[in-house]
Amino acid sequence: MNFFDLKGLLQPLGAVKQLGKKPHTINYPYETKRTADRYRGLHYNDLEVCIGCGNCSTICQNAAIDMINIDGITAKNGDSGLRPRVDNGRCCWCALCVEVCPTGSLSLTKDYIYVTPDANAFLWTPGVSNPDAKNNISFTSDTNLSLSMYQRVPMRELDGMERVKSFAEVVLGYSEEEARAEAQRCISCGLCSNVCPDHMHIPEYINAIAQGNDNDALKIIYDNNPFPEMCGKVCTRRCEDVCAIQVRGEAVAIRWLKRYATETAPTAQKIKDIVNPIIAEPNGKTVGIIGAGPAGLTAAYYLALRGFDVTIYEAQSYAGGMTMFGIPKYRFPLDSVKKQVEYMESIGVKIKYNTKVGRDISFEEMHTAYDAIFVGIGFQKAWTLGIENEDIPGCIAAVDYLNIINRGDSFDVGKKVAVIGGGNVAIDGARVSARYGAEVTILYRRRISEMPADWEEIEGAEHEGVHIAIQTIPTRIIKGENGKVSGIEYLKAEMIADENGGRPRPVAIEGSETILECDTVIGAIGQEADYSWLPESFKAKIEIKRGMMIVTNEFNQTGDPKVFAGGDAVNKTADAISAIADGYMAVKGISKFLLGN
Amino acid sequence: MTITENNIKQPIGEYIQNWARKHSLFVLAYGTGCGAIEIPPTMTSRYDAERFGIRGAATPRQADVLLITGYLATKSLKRVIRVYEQMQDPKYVIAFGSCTINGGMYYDSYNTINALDRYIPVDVYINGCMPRPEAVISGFVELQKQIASGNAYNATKYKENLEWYRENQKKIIKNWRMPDYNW
Amino acid sequence: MEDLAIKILGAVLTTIMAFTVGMFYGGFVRKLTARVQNRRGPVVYQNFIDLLKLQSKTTNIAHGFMHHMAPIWMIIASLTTLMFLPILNGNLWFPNISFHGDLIFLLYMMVFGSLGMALGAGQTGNPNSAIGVTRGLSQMVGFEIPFVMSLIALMIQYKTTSIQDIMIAQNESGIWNMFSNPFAFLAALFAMFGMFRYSPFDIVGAPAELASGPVSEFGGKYLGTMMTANSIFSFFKLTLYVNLFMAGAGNINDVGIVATLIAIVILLIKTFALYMVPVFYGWVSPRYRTEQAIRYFWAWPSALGLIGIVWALI
Amino acid sequence: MEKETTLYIGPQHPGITGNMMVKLKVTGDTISSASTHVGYLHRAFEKLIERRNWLQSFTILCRFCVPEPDPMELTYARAVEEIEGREVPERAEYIRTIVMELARIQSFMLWYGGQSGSSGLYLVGQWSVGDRNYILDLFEDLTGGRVYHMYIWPGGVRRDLPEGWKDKALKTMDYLEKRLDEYDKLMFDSTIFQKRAQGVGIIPKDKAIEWGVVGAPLRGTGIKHDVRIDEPYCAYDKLNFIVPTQEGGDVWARALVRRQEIRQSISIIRQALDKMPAGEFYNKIPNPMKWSIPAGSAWVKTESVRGEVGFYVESDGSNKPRRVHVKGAAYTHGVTVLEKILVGQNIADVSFILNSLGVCPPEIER
Amino acid sequence: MDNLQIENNILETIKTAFKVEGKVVREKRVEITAHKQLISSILLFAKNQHNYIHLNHITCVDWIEDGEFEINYIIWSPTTKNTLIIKTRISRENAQMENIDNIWDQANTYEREMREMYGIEFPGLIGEHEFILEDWDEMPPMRRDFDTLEYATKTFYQRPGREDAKDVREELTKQSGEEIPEFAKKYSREK
Repeated sequence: MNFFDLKGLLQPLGAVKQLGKKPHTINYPYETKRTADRYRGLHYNDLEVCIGCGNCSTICQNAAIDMINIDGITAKNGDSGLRPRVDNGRCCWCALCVEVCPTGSLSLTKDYIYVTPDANAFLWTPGVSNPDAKNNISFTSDTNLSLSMYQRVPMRELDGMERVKSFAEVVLGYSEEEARAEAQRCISCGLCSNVCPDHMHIPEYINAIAQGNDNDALKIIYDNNPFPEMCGKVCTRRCEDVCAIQVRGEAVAIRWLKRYATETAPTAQKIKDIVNPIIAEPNGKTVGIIGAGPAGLTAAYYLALRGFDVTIYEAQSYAGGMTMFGIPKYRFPLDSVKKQVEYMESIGVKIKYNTKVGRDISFEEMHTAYDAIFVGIGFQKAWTLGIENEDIPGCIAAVDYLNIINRGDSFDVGKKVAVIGGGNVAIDGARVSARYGAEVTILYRRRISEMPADWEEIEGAEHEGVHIAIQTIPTRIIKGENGKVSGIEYLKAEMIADENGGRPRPVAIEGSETILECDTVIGAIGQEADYSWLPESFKAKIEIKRGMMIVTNEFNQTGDPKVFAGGDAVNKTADAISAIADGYMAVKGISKFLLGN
Repeated sequence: MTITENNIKQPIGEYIQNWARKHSLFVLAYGTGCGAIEIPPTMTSRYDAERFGIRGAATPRQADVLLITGYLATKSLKRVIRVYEQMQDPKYVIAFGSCTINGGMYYDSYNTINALDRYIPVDVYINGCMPRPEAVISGFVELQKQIASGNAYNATKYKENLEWYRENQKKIIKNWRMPDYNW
Repeated sequence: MEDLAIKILGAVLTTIMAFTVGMFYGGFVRKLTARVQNRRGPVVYQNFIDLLKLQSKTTNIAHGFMHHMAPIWMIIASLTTLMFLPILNGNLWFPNISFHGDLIFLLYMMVFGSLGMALGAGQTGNPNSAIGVTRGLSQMVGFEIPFVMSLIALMIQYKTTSIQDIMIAQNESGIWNMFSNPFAFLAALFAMFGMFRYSPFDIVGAPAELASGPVSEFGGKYLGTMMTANSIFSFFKLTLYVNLFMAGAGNINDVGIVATLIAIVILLIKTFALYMVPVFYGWVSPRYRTEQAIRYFWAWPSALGLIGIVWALI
Repeated sequence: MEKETTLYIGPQHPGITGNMMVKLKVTGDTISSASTHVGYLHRAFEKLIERRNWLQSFTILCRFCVPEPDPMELTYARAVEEIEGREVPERAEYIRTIVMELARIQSFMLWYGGQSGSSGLYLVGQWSVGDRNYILDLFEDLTGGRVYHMYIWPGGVRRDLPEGWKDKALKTMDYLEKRLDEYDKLMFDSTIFQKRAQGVGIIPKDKAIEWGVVGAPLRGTGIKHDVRIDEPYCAYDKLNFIVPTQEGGDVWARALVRRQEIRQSISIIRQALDKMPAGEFYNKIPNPMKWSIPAGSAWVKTESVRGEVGFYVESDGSNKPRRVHVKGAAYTHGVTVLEKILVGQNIADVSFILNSLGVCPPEIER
Repeated sequence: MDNLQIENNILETIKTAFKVEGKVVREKRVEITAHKQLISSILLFAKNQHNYIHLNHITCVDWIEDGEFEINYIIWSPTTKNTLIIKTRISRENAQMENIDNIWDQANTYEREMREMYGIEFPGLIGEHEFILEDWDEMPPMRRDFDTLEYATKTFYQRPGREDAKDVREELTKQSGEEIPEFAKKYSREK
């Protein structure tokens, strides 16, 4: 031992000089140190922005987040009405909940001190427990940092100018890889299922696709929708409007994923193999169905599965109703419905073609012959434009026009076409015409943002060179020298705000008459149902109001308990998925009515 | 003779005793879980808990405050109970973080308890995983408030409800090789 | 009668002063330690709060008779030693039962407290206590040697064992012993490091090694009593050192209040200054192992002590 | 011959690092045999991870070792990236390097406290643990968390450097360097400390590797082994630094190695801040709930303060790990190595040796 | 593939010496699959002949579907800085594995842990049976068929107050009347 190492013994004493130094102690709680700008403290939730998707609750590995009902917040479309509550006896401040929040409503604040003797007081409802914390937010998510995937896997499409050359399908569909990637974006909240008229099990089949089990996906889809291929291609997809991802990004491509699932089964036999439906023993009950549209076929399919003896009466020579010939081929190939009907027939659905109720068989006859009747007649008659010279050659209703084209018959649209209306049918008419090389103008009363057609359709039309003339009110069709259409006269309109707070009305501007030269005028302002088959004696029970059949309960039962109705003739939304939903609900109703379950 | 502060009436002797207890908290040096990592910063120069009269005590006999710094493995629980019972009255328990409240991130672990107050009485819970030094100090301040108001009597509750606590403890500690109580 | 009354009063006053000063010194040290550690530290009267708290704790441990006796033993020992120490030189108020303070007697008395502690700690059955006691006794053996040597040097120098006489002699000559016999002083100073148990000689209670050593099983009132005893005892030790090497409180024989107060102030300054030496060194030193500590005392300080004796002889 | 007594150090003991127990058989002051008892902190992490998906696991992993959570995050992230084949942007690699070195420094500061505190020199502990808060402040600004950062995740890091962070970091480094000199004066220049540390807890050089010694204790025996050099990860192959070694294998040598390493870390941070490229910091993972990783396994090592940390990660192709097995340095240091080198030591040195080996009980039992 | 020369050499040597399967995973990683009876000889061979003197790790993976445990020995050589992973599979029933703590002392710790956590017996292994757990009388907890959540719920108290929690998907189906078929439920959101 070195006793003479004085330096080593005395040098440390230099530390005594620290006596004169000011202590660097933080004088908490009398003074508080600044917390970092991205400190992860207690939660805050913007209750207005939150949609209650529950993704935070799912990601939480500590099961700390519960979704609960909160006073003043009710469920609506795209909002489950639930809000997260954090158990601070579980939370570990990892902020994964913030990272996955699709809306960005959840964030962490700079507050972190919560001290109490009560162990039961650690349930914390962000946003309710700390309403003032909004200004104190620190750890937030923005779209770049969030783990929610806001970018949709782009769908491969034909180029706009390429499309108009043929009726080839515009949308090319996802490859397997793309579908898996797209399916991974889904957070499985189920907000979509809630708004789907048919309540398809969207999270489940998307998850099945994400996990690579396409067969299971198809099976889940067929659970309550026998027309997935059609829905996969042309559905109005209200589901995507409420998708949780859509709040800050692009909605999950639910429709395209469904389409991908159906593409794995290209034939009726394949469908049967995959879906492998369990057909119940015949229960001896018979059901008659009027109309082989989506509603009727859906009802028939599920009734057949439940062991009913089902017969469909169809006035046309083909099944499928409006979906068969009402949709242009570039959106929806013709053989799809045929395949579907083939599949349905293979499980025991009987269809009597060319049999119009009221003409070939009376409704009374049916009423006595069957234990229950489902009416799915749809809208057959197009609304007339109600303007001069509507009946001359060259002026045609869009549904008829599409029907002609899809059957493969020819129709000469000429060089210039005017389409009247703003719905999907109008756009279809326009885009079909564009494929015949015509210069197409759509006349619509309101603004583009108010067009009822899908934005994708509108965009597609614009890409294909269709011109949209907005705020125009047609006044008359001009008869040309050969007795055919030579032009259309319309008035410019201005939007006048509604005094009652409704949406603005277009009001024609006096003297703004304009003439648009055209060879064909396609009217697409809507359709209506034909009730001539319904005998007067039944009209007392089965109420018809403004052209719609009135149903009395959620099972689509009409005033006559034996008669169920669905589809466009019942449903205001008038789209295929609603018709399918009506059919499906009617099946439940009929089962309940006839079997009591 | 009584003295009234913050609407709490106390005999003057008790008031003085509580005042002393409040300002002199000996903390048992027992790092039972993760939270122990924030004890050194709390005790050292930057946060300096000694300002409040909080200082470390090496053995349970000398300690007033037992810090349960987070999760308790069942094996630790046994030692904690032993330590707690060795401490002298009045004694206090401060529980740190989520784990002591409802299991925290180990709620599904087969080896950690979920709710501490089933096994030993807890006076103050501090929120966090883990609580920062500021939060720890807040916890102590809360404890001081309780002591000053004469409300920190959880240790008495433990003695009164010993059977209930024992039952819970023995449910987890299967092999009870401890003296039954060691005041 | 009057003499006795003054004596009793003086004893009480001495006790109070020793206690207060000892506790405050402890508080000052804590505060200063905190400052050197770059923090604020507790209030200076923190030790009083601690004591009050400890005394208001229940104490339900029973390890045996000696366990109960140890704190009492300690406080009696420190009070007794204090009583035999002249606090102020020749002052009427603080002569105590000094019979002029016999060094050899005090030397015995000083061990007394530690012995009680050792017996008490031994009975607790805590291995940490047992090891702590062993260490404490070893260390005592260590530092007693240089300490005794330096005392012998003083006794040789002044040919008396009376502390009072040594004080008076210093005052008369005007040269403090720390200058007249620096070697003896240094030896005693090193011994003092061991006595105060600051680093590097805090091996007895070394927290990281032995929990708190002998006092492991003492809590509450026992610990409070021990704390009191320690405070008094440290005042005693400081005063003893000041008396021996720094001429006590100075040459003030006046019995007036003012003079007494001045003497007390001088005493406080001297003791505090002296106290700072082990405290300073404690801040910056790691701890020795037991055998290192003993070897340390037996080497340098003992050598210095020897030189001190030789110096005194010359 | 003195009687042999049994002495329990821990679990409740001020000298123990964390919550473990060392059972000693003592003759006088000398240890004749030692055995480590762990399990007081067993939380069944590896079991819990089987129930959590790949991303959820990352939040729980950092709790493996409380004093130094970041190497755990990094090792896991690297293992997942290796199995999945995920690329990490270069900027993220630099940020990870900085985080790793900051973690190293803060852990060293804690070690300063432990090593000096266990020898009774509380002053250094008070200083270094106090100053450690400045590094934690940096962490807080960067990651949002003070102790558990949960910052490095598969694919990169969670957030980019905040504004002004670089300057703040550099300033803190300057301050630390100044302070380190002061600690040195107290610790390394102190004769008493040298006397305490030299010749204590010797790990023999020829046995060290076979015993499973890694990290600073191994370098303290004169063997140059550092995962950062042997199998470079993050941005270490682009930065200049030396791996200090010392001969002796005792506490003193280990302390000297750490003393040099902390300065190396400061230099690495400065270099990394200087060289850091701009760009992406995060290669985004897919929706965590549906994120599956192809089947496969990886054994990935990272150099932590205590030595190498190894993760064995096995995936069965699902969205949850099949097995994540963590081997921290303390697993061997704290049990077999400690039991060996404690024999013949003075009981006063138990805590001292424990600290110098960097034994971290939560890492042993997980 | 020059840069993998060392790895390939080692692989070849062991392959020829023991007739086992193996591959070079990547730089500095060689993986070998061997029968359990070969393990100790391979380890000894690697340790003595190729200076793999550092036992990095022993890990166990429970492949309950196959009824097997996979035990991986990970060893490291300070000369080539290479890691050798030796994998073997043993039956889950009466799981038994050779004790290697005579080759490396620290293997003792790993084996004690595996004995406790997986119930694998190592004949001749010295050391207390309780390593981490205390008074454990259930199935070895790391086995995959041990349900830790169930055990925790049964054993430890769950704090009340959270019963009003709702599952979003369930709540939504309640609102809409959607009926999720049984076979689809496995694809529903994990809870």
